[in-house]
Amino acid sequence: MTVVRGLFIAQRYSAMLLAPFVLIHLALIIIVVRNGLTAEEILSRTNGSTLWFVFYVAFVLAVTVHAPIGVRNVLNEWTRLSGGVVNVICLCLALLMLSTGLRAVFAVT
Amino acid sequence: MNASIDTHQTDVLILGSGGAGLFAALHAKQTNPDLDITIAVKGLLGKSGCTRMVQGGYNVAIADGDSVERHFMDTIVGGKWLPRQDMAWELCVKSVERIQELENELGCFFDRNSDGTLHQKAFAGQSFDRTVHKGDLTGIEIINRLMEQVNALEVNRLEEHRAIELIPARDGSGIAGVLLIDMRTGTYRFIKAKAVLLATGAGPTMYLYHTPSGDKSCDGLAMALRYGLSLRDMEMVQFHPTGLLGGRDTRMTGTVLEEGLRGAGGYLLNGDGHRFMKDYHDNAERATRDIVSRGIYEEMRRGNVTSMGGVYIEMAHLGPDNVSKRFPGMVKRCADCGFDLAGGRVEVVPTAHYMMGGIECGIDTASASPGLFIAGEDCGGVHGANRLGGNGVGNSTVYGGIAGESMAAFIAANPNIKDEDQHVIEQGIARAEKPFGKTPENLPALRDSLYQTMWDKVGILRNKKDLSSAVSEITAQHQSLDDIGLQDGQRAFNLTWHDWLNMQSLFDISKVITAASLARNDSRGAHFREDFPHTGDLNSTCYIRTSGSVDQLVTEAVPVDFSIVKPGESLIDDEASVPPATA
Amino acid sequence: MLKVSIWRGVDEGEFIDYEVPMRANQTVLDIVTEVQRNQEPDLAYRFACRVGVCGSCAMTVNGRPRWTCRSHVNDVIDGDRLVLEPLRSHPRIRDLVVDLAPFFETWKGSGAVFKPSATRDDKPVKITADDPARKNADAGIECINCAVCYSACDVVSWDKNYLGPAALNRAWTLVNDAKHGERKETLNKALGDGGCGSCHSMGNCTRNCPVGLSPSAGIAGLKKFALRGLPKVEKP
Amino acid sequence: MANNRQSMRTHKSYFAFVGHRVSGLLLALFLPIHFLVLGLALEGADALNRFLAFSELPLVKAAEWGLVVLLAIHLLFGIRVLMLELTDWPNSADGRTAWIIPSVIAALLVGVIFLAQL
Ligand SMILES: Cc1cc2nc3c(=O)[nH]c(=O)nc-3n(C[C@H](O)[C@H](O)[C@H](O)COP(=O)(O)OP(=O)(O)OC[C@H]3O[C@@H](n4cnc5c(N)ncnc54)[C@H](O)[C@@H]3O)c2cc1C
Ligand code: HEM
Ligand code: SF4
Ligand code: F3S
Ligand code: FES
Repeated sequence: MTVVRGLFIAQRYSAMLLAPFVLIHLALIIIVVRNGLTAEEILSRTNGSTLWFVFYVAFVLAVTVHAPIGVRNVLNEWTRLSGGVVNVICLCLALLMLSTGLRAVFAVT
Repeated sequence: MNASIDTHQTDVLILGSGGAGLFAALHAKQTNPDLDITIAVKGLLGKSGCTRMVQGGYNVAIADGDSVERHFMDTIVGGKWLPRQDMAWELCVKSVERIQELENELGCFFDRNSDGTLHQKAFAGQSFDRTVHKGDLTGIEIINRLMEQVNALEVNRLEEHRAIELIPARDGSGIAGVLLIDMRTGTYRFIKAKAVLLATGAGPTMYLYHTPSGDKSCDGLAMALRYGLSLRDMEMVQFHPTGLLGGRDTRMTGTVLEEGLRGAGGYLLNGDGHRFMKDYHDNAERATRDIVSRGIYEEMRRGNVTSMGGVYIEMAHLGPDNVSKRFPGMVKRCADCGFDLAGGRVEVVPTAHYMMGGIECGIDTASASPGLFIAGEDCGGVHGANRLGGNGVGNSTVYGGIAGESMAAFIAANPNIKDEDQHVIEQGIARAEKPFGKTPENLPALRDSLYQTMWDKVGILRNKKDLSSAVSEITAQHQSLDDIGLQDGQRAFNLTWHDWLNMQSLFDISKVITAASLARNDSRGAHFREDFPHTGDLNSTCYIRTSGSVDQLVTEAVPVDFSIVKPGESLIDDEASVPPATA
Repeated sequence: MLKVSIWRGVDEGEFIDYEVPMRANQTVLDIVTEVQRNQEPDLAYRFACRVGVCGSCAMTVNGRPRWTCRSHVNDVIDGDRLVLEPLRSHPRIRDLVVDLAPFFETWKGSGAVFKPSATRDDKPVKITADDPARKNADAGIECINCAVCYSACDVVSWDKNYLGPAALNRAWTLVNDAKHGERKETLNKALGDGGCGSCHSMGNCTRNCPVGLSPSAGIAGLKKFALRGLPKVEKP
Repeated sequence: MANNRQSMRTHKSYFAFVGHRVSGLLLALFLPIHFLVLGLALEGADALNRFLAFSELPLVKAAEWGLVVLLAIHLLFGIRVLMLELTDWPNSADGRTAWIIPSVIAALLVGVIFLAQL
């Protein structure tokens, strides 16, 4: 299996995972913003809940896989950056997403 | 003069990339993978020539109940006993192998019956439904698969390289190479080769209306004649009855509207809307190509024509929806050009389609000159006076493959490269350089006069008076071509220069056709002499051989060797299905 | 009269305007022929069959890639103007002519070369035309390799590694061909570097294919195999 | 030939491509910021609240609205792409272009609901 093929498959599978997550997340946003957003509210909903913990960790992981691969395509096609540079940028993006994402999940749960 | 000639060397040089050229490359490589092979072609590899344009299909005796003998008899009888019998036989035998090779080794997929076996359709003049096809675009399937295989090989590709002269060895021992013009740069290139295949596909494009692709202009035949080879059956030019007529200023004029339209019951109407074919033959529109072509031509001569000077084909009575469903390709093609084939009338004319004649060569494709081989439409003798629909692509693929094997064998026995005759190279260049430095003049007008002369006087109906006057007209026109100058500036991809060169070849071969037509004092197949309307005695059938220089052509009647079957005999015992003696 | 602007030159060059008489039956190829025959003898363009089977005559006509021998002027003209340029994404040779060699190189890259699984001594295999895999292959088979789709695809113009719709479309037909001896290898190549993962379903290939093929559908089919694995194709 | 003169970049599939790509890119840019903000919770609810107050500003609200719509658009276009790649096509020329406009409408609807909830 070539790298590109692996990336392609990873992106599609992560997209399939993301689809329900984003749906739930969207629904949630709409429901919760109804009452204005406060930190307490967010935290009370999520703090201590394993379910939400698992949900958000999976979300972060999926996005970490999905988005940098997408950005990689965009940069390869729309910029003159070399393939190597693009890979480094996307790896950084992935690390950034993973670290900030997990930090956020731990923060709110 | 252009001093710098680029010189290269190769083992096998193939001119042309139709079915013949590409099969030769494939088989030469298969026979000896170490051969260095170069394909030089006037257009793009696999995208030029007529093999791609094949619509109807490929004749092969592969079905239960059919036989090679029957295919052979159809070919001989259809060719009016003029074909070279050993070559026709080889064609019928080898096409079985070739069609399986196309299917199994190249990846073609031909249409199937519901049980998964090959579908074979009827084609005029055959006693069995034996034409293998892929819809009505069979050529695309064949040539796409062929070029895919050839592209995957290690071969040198000289695309948009036009051969202008066959160069003999200095010591007269055979061919040394070929002089070409690299059309993309406009420079000359000499390719030395141990073996050369001429597969440039002839092409009767000197007629006002013609079907072949624009890159075909009888270059190969003209070069071969200059080189000293003899041609045969050159009076035999096949006309297709229904070429699209869109006026003189559109290149779509002359392109073929499928035979199936008439077969399905389409009407041909003259300018007054009269269904004239009933006046000429009991089978009306469904009569054979030559009869319908003559019928249409007769109406044209009488002036019973449409606004653009042809006749109409009308399909609407079969129901426009039905027509669109059965002939989607033709309906769309007409629609793209602005005509409504399904519901309206489309103007058509007979159109020059194929040259049965060509260079004389052996059954192994070897010409009289060692190292020079001939295959495909460039070669003469397989079809005699008439080519069966479906035997054309068979001829080019069968003999192209044979040529590949023959060339490999030749090189094994003759591994040395020969020294070229420099003098002939210089002559070749001088000929191509001729128009530069003279005052530019109107080339299209001259082309039109050649078209018209050939159409009117060496066309569908011929007679001595017209043919004789054609000789002088063509000679005069050729003279004017020699005097015409071309603006010398940009030589790269200069189509006007190549038009000029095309016309040189066309003039040469027009003279040959005219001479051969004058020499044949009877009517058979594609050749109809109004002053000799009957077919002569079949047992003393001769073919016409033309040789010599274009200005001093020699014609000779050579008896046909009935090596396999004599007139009146048949290889098929079962009387009920013997092919008709005269078709 | 028709106003025609034609690109003259190679990479450097300019548009030159010509006026050509308007006729009832006139394709874009006829227009360039008219210019070459009567006004500009050294105008470079390419054609062969003139009936839409050889795919030699494509160029950019008023911004879109087209075959020109079968494009009636009335169908493509913008007011009374025609702007003719060479096909994009190909090296240029001169005026309206481009070099198609790199385009054909992509065929090899996508694994689009038939490998036999039988020989010339075998009877053609029995496969019916309504076999589902065969139907897939048939739907994509009549490509005239005109490079119109290749030129129409933005990804091709952005990413020099991208093999493009035509080569991938051929790979798709091969992957569906029971007779093809290397279906797996072809699929691997088509999914590899520059392969179908780079297609973003823009659809310009399909919208412009003059013979009505749908490389988009073929490429989507390859992606399906990438995700789901190569299905067995029955060979009797 | 209805679409004969239509340009190369003004048809539905192309629009869907651009929409999907631009929304994906913006989301990819926004997401790390979003995560950072949520991470503020680690420093206590106050920090987060301070930020959330900032997010009451109209401009920020508008941006938030945009992101919700982008997410919805990317999701719907993404589902179309997955459908193209995983299921058979209704016919070979039709890349489910009929889904594109409804997707946009649905995304806008999400936006409207979001607005209505504010
Ligand atoms: C519209 C049409 C429909 C047909 N339908 C059928 C059919 O249904 N069945 C059938 O059996 N036959 C059919 N034929 C006939 C068949 O196409 C030809 O007999 C056959 O393809 C000839 O093959 P070839 O290889 O000899 O030449 P071609 O395929 O014509 O190739 C000739 C090659 O030589 C090249 N060339 C020409 N001059 C030069 C030069 N000076 N230097 C270098 N290269 C040169 C050309 O560019 C081209 O590549 C049809 C022909 C036409 C025109
Ligand atoms: C809601 C679930 C999601 C689905 C179903 C989804 C689906 C997809 C798909 C199928 C692609 C490939 C498109 C193509 O190559 O043409 C893609 C690309 C992309 N996605 Fe997503 N995605 C989702 C969420 C996200 C999220 C949350 C982000 C950002 C954080 C994102 C960012 C991207 C990017 C940047 C691309 C690249 C676009 C391109 O190559 O043109 N996606 N997405
Ligand atoms: S798929 Fe269509 S547009 Fe592309 S090369 Fe083939 S025929 Fe031309
Ligand atoms: S235009 Fe290009 S992006 Fe894909 S659908 Fe066609 S190959
Ligand atoms: S000239 Fe052959 S496709 Fe246009």
